[in-house]
Amino acid sequence: MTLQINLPGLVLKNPIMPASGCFGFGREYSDVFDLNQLGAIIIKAATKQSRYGNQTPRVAETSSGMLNAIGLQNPGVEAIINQELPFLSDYDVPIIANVAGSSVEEYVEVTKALTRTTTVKAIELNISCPNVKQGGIQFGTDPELAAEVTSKVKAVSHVPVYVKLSPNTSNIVAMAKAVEAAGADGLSMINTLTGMQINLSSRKPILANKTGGLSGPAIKPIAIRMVYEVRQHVSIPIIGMGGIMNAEDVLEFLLAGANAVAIGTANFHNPFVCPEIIQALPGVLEQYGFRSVEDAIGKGHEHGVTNFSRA
Amino acid sequence: MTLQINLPGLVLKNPIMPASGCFGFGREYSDVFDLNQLGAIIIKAATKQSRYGNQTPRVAETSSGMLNAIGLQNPGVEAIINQELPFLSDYDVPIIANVAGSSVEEYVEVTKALTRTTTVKAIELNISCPNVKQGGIQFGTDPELAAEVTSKVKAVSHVPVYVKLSPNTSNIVAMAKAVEAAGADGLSMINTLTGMQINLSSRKPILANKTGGLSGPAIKPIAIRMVYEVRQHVSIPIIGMGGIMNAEDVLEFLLAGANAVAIGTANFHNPFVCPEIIQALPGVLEQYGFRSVEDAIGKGHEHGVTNFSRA
Amino acid sequence: MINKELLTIVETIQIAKETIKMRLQGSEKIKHAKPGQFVHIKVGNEGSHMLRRPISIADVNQDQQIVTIIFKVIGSGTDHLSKCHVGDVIDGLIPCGTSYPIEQITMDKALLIGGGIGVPPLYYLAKQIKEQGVEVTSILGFQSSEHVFYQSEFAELGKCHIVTNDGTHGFQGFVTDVIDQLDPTFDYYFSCGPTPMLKAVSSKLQDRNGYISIEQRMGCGIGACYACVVPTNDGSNGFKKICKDGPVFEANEVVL
Amino acid sequence: MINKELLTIVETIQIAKETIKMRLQGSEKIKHAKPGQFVHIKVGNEGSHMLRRPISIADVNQDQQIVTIIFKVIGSGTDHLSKCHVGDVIDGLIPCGTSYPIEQITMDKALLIGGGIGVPPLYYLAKQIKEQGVEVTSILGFQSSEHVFYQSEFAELGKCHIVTNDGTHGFQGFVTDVIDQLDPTFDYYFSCGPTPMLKAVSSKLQDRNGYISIEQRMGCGIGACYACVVPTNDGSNGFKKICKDGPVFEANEVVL
Ligand SMILES: Cc1cc2nc3c(=O)[nH]c(=O)nc-3n(C[C@H](O)[C@H](O)[C@H](O)COP(=O)(O)OP(=O)(O)OC[C@H]3O[C@@H](n4cnc5c(N)ncnc54)[C@H](O)[C@@H]3O)c2cc1C
Ligand SMILES: Cc1cc2nc3c(=O)[nH]c(=O)nc-3n(C[C@H](O)[C@H](O)[C@H](O)COP(=O)(O)OP(=O)(O)OC[C@H]3O[C@@H](n4cnc5c(N)ncnc54)[C@H](O)[C@@H]3O)c2cc1C
Ligand SMILES: Cc1cc2nc3c(=O)[nH]c(=O)nc-3n(C[C@H](O)[C@H](O)[C@H](O)COP(=O)(O)O)c2cc1C
Ligand SMILES: Cc1cc2nc3c(=O)[nH]c(=O)nc-3n(C[C@H](O)[C@H](O)[C@H](O)COP(=O)(O)O)c2cc1C
Ligand code: FES
Ligand code: FES
Repeated sequence: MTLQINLPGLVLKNPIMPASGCFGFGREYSDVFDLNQLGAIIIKAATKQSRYGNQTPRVAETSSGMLNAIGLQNPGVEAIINQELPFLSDYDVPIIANVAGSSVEEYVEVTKALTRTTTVKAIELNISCPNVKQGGIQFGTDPELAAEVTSKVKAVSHVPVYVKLSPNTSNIVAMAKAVEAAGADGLSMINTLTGMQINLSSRKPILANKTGGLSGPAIKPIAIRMVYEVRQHVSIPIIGMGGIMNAEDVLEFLLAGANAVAIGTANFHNPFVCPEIIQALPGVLEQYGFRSVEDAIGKGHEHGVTNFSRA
Repeated sequence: MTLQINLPGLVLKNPIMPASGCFGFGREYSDVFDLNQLGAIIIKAATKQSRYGNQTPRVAETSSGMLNAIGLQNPGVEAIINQELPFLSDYDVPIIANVAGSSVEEYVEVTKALTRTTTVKAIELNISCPNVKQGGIQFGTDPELAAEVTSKVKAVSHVPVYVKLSPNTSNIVAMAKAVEAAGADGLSMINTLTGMQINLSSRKPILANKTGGLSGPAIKPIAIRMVYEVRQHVSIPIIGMGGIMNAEDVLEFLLAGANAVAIGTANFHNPFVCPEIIQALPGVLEQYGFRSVEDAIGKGHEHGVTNFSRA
Repeated sequence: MINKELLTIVETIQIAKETIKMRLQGSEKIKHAKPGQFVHIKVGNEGSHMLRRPISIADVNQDQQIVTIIFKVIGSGTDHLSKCHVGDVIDGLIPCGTSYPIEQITMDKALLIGGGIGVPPLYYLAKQIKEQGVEVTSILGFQSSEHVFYQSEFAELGKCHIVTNDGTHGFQGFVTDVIDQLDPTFDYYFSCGPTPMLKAVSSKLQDRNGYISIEQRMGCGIGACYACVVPTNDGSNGFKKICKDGPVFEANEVVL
Repeated sequence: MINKELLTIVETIQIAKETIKMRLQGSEKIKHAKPGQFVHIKVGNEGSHMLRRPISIADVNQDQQIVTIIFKVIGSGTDHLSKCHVGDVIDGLIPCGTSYPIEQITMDKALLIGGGIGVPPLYYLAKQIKEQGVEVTSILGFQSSEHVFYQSEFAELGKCHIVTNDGTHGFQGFVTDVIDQLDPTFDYYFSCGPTPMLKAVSSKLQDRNGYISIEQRMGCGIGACYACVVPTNDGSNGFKKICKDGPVFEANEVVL
């Protein structure tokens, strides 16, 4: 059975890739398993300058999920290009670079720098980080801003651009349509939902940043709904994510209309989860009557159009 | 230790009440425990005419949560007044009536009818049901529509009006401020998040309605964040809800700024959960150094203002 | 009056493919459970399983305060339950729903028609009506021979015909085929099984007196959440709640 | 190289108030675990506990391939772990993090300063350096007498002073008070415990050579998620990851 999937800029051995921010720059996990098994790797967000990120604690555990407020810590785009990409270029795995910023100009500059390299095969435009004061999510909840940053980044990028959408919106379809119209080659969805946990003893939010992004199986029904809805209204491919723990979850995203998937939080629960899912996927596809990954994409849509998002 | 809390229109023995739609009209649970123990009861949504609601299946299980798409099934406001309220009036528990509708006029008429009675002590204005095609959530994601329906309902209501907010929005604070300005006496938050689950064998969404509302512990971090944020920007009281399973969760909502709480999904897991929480609450309050419910409200706010919602 | 009972597993045994029989001991309140009613069982914890699972009462031993359930492993909840051990305690709401109204009806002969996991509730029914002197004939349908269970138990109570979809045991085909072939005489029929089977049975037997027991995904299990409604058949736009007004209904009372 | 090991519980015993000692048997790979490193333990399931729990290695029996952990029940994860039985298998990433660099340093005398659940990693350290011929003095702080554990184990390896906050056992006060009173001689100190204690110890001993081991909430436990960073002390705006570059650091390397 073939797991191969071709997406703009990406030839994927299989549809499984670690999600941005949950796999660093691949180096640590290369001690755990052979990265060549992966369909692709989405590396941690890059900004122009190095960022320390938020104070600790930066993570908390919730029912079937977790909160994080890392705050886009990274060494800056030039350091990533010089210190991290050479290591990754030794692997036969397409690299997708996650781009963040506080202004349209920053998104543009970071993209320019990254797409100078030959290692980066696609950009994931992160307009949905809930954990920084400036930028990030503000671009991700306003269709006009989202379209603007998308078209400006497209104009300078030498590789396809996937726009990563935020679920913190009342109308995900409007966001998806706006970035598609602005030239996005694909979508990546969903990022985290903004949440909080309060420590009863200290009487303070557990995260130093107070709020953080909720991820994990808790949010999977929201992710599935959004992928399903967006699939009915846009034609560019979707990298689906949000709470995937196993190969059955992958199939659920494919049925909803995702063309490939990313695995985030599950890596912390089980660092071998990506190769384990890759191994289990053919059996699960077969069990449910599919001959390939391609064959399953969008097969959950049989009864017309659904749109419950409201402006 | 006193658990008593006074809110507009409501003198509550304790801050615990079953959430709308999760407790019917109280009759079934009256077979399970003595309803007089409850702080209040929020009854199932009323509309003008009787409604059958959506097709079945109407519920699905998710990680730490569930999806429902009941679709506001109810016998219509007159039947509720004649057949359900007399039963409830025998109890010494304030009744909060949840009001739904497809138009501003329907909200107004249902409110008029309900507040003719003396049993209903407050209205919960449901502008956040994700499971009906018309009305409901569309009022809950547009601040202007929300303000309009709030002020028109206030104009005819003889009892205080609590507006129930939807979490399916990028800016919960704007919604809260809009309804406060329009005269709301209190807020009730949060309703469910729109989600979906796809059955791998049938390749169709499990719910006949395709999408449903996600509730339970999975959404608690989102609810806590929204209550916390809104608490910093409005001064009317908040009935908090979303994933409460035990007395510790109640305290977390109180710290976030809720003045009372509602329990939804947990009733299905354990029909005795409300009385069990009421019994456990004094011990939990004491353990964390509080002398009363009042004493704990808002105590999670110690370090300035947080607002991560963006328009 | 529904009780939340702590039920101790006193026996758990696989009796057919993916099919577990479990005997649960509780307080003396469980003695009052009647044929057709169900237990609403909590499995795992709130993180793994938010909703309870409805499972029919297949038998009650009143002296020992033991109820028997028989369930098929079809998903994560029943899988979890199948892995519990003797001595484990499970939390169940019991008894839930309505029972077959055997005290209100008089009959000489009864036909029981069960399919798969619809067979278990018919067993306790068969035992009780047999005690009342009713002659019991049962037609039990399964996927294939490895899924068959309780043949001898039913045979002890009357004639018992097995039918499998693939013909690996007993008749081949569907329960309705067997009704056609045998044309059994009866005053009332009682049927439980998958909805397509109930549809076929009730339309074939539409001018006969009968009771059916139906399934639906449930929330509360006690009539409060309106998850499990079914439209009534009287043109009134009305409905019934399966968990509270059912799961047993008169054959033509509801729209399947 | 971090391994995901299936560890079988061969002993679990409460050794002080809310404090459990557990011995875990694994493959021969676990023999290489060093003092200061930790196991990143999966508890419950993804619904109940999404994140693993870091617990220090308190001892290693190389022949039997057994690691000892000692943990305090402070929340739902450690509570769950405390309820596991002998024979249960738990999934742990091992070995994680850095160890005390005892092979790189030469010393005659070492001072070990532990507080509460910071005591366990010091035990394996004490055993190993004692074997190297180092003279070990330990000062171990606990809340009160009922929390004290491993006094005799440490006493076998050298002088051991206990201090409790409430004076119910040994000295009364904090570990730093005991350092003041006894003024022990040492070449290197090694400290592990709550951050306020580490701050007090490292500022009191700021011109001495020493190593500290610190805690932070973790995600991955292997250096990929940046949950557990701590700023470095060299004015470079740099940082270290506690799970990968630590948990052991030179005393003045990071900002507490
Ligand atoms: C009144 C009644 C009596 C029943 N009696 C029996 C019995 O005696 N033996 C037996 O094997 N089964 C019986 N069932 C079916 C049984 O409830 C389901 O097989 C079981 O809930 C499946 O749970 P799961 O976690 O294994 O499956 P999953 O598919 O993982 O369950 C997911 C969710 O769907 C619900 N669900 C899935 N299938 C069904 C179904 N067929 N009916 C109702 N809810 C479902 C589950 O309860 C759960 O909420 C009965 C159902 C009803 C309504
Ligand atoms: C490197 C390292 C070594 C440790 N060694 C030991 C040891 O040997 N013995 C021992 O008893 N404890 C040790 N701890 C602390 C231990 O990890 C926590 O007590 C434990 O994670 C608490 O989990 P819980 O579910 O009981 O608490 P909860 O408060 O329910 O946990 C919620 C979340 O917070 C995290 N968390 C809570 N407290 C801490 C803490 N102090 N440090 C890190 N994460 C925390 C949990 O891991 C979990 O993700 C160590 C911590 C670190 C970082
Ligand atoms: C610790 C952590 C860090 C993350 N960092 C980023 C990031 O830098 N950029 C980004 O676009 N998404 C980031 N995310 C979001 C994930 O890529 C993913 O969209 C989200 O977690 C949902 O998937 P999951 O449920 O599988 O984790 C982060 C998530 C986590 C848990
Ligand atoms: C089965 C079900 C039915 C519901 N019906 C209503 C309703 O009629 N009106 C309403 O305002 N909210 C309704 N809700 C939402 C709940 O009142 C509550 O806001 C939400 O479930 C979050 O709380 P929980 O996590 O404790 O369930 C319903 C929820 C469920 C699960
Ligand atoms: S399951 Fe709630 S009404 Fe039937
Ligand atoms: S816990 Fe992930 S980097 Fe340390």
